[in-house]
Amino acid sequence: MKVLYFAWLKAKTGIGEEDIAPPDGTATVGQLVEFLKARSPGHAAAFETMSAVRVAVNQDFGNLDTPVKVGDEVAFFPPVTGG
Amino acid sequence: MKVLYFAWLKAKTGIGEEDIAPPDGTATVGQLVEFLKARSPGHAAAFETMSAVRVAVNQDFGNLDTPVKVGDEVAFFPPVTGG
Amino acid sequence: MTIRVQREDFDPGAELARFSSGKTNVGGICLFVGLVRDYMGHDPASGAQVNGMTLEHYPGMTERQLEAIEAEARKRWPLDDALVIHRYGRLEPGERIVLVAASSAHRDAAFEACRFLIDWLKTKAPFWKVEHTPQGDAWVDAKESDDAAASRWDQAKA
Amino acid sequence: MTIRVQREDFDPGAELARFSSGKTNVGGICLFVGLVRDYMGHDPASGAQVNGMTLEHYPGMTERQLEAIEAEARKRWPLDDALVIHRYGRLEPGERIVLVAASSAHRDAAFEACRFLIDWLKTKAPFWKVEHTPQGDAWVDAKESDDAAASRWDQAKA
Repeated sequence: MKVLYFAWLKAKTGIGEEDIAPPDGTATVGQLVEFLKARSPGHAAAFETMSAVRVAVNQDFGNLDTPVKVGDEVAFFPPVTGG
Repeated sequence: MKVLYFAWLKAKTGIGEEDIAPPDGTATVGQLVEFLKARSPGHAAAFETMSAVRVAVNQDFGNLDTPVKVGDEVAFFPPVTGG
Repeated sequence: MTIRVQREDFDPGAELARFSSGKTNVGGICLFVGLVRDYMGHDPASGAQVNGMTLEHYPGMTERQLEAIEAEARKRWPLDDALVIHRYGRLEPGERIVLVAASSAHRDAAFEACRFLIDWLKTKAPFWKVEHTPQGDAWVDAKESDDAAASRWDQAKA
Repeated sequence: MTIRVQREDFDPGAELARFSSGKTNVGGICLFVGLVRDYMGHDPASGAQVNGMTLEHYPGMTERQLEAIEAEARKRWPLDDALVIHRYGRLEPGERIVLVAASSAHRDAAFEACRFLIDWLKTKAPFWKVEHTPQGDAWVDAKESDDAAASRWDQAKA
């Protein structure tokens, strides 16, 4: 599974993109986040305030209940501020 | 008093601009229109349907009750269709 | 703040380039260009063919009204700048008739002022269109939809 | 219908000239250009100085979302054409960030589609701004006013 981080989530994790293999039974974004938080203090800091975090699964917006599976591209980022 | 006609009012009167001296007591646009209607069949045709006629006195929109006096510029035209 | 009433064409690209240059305290620019369509009325399928039109105006009053409309826009929104260009004379299908633009620190103000300028202009600036069709010339009737669009802004003021 | 996501600047005048050329069944073109301001927040008087910003984006998803936004606009309004250009990378105050344009037979549709495009883009296209100030870098917070502007269109659809 490819996980991407943007904006201050990238700054906090120190990572733009990582390939991860979450444990069996990781079926939703919420479960994936629990797994990622344990990877480093930076990850924990990035996911500390989930109300400030948005997610896209395979480049479509999702939420904590969105299903994830092997091969998916999951991106975490703050609310967008383009335009 | 200078009287101007635009669009189909100009076509009906056959006149773009005329200098006229309305009789004493012509104090409003409505009274001026009564005087103008009598000047020619073309004028009568132009002013036949007053609901389709708009007026400006000294380049500001007015109505039949707007005062007019010697030296004023009074213009008659249909509702505007610019833009 | 610029008002231009002219017979000759204008270059919308060059106007926008000039209008938008060197602005560092402006968040957004909204611009509208109105063009001559090649059919009458609202529906291209049922509308009769139009070969062109001629725009008559009331020199003097036109500039005066456009200035009043622009001043009203500046009163209602915090504008950085505004631009109105309106042509008169003979125009072919596809030709430009009018350009309005507004710039502001905020996009809401830019959009609303731009739309206000064109809505008011359509009901308050003394221009009249006569369309040239294969069946002859026809003066364009004022549209109720334009009156409705302009009167929205009257209510917004009250 | 054109979508461009690019680092390099664009020429708004040239874009408008190209977008507006050769249209004979179009009544109006509405265009919006968003620029980098030189202060933070909404008020130039109280806002801290901004020396520039960097726009990060999510390549792939950006284009996908912009295409979806444009498709939604075409579904809602009878558009002749639409154009979206969005930059990323380092931008100085006064530089152009984004251009959206819509053309239609009718000015209402052109205005509304143009505003819809920028409103939705601001809440749905994956771009993030970090402002460079004398006090250091600061990620721009999403604005509630932008959410409100975008959600107007959700209600309009329902």
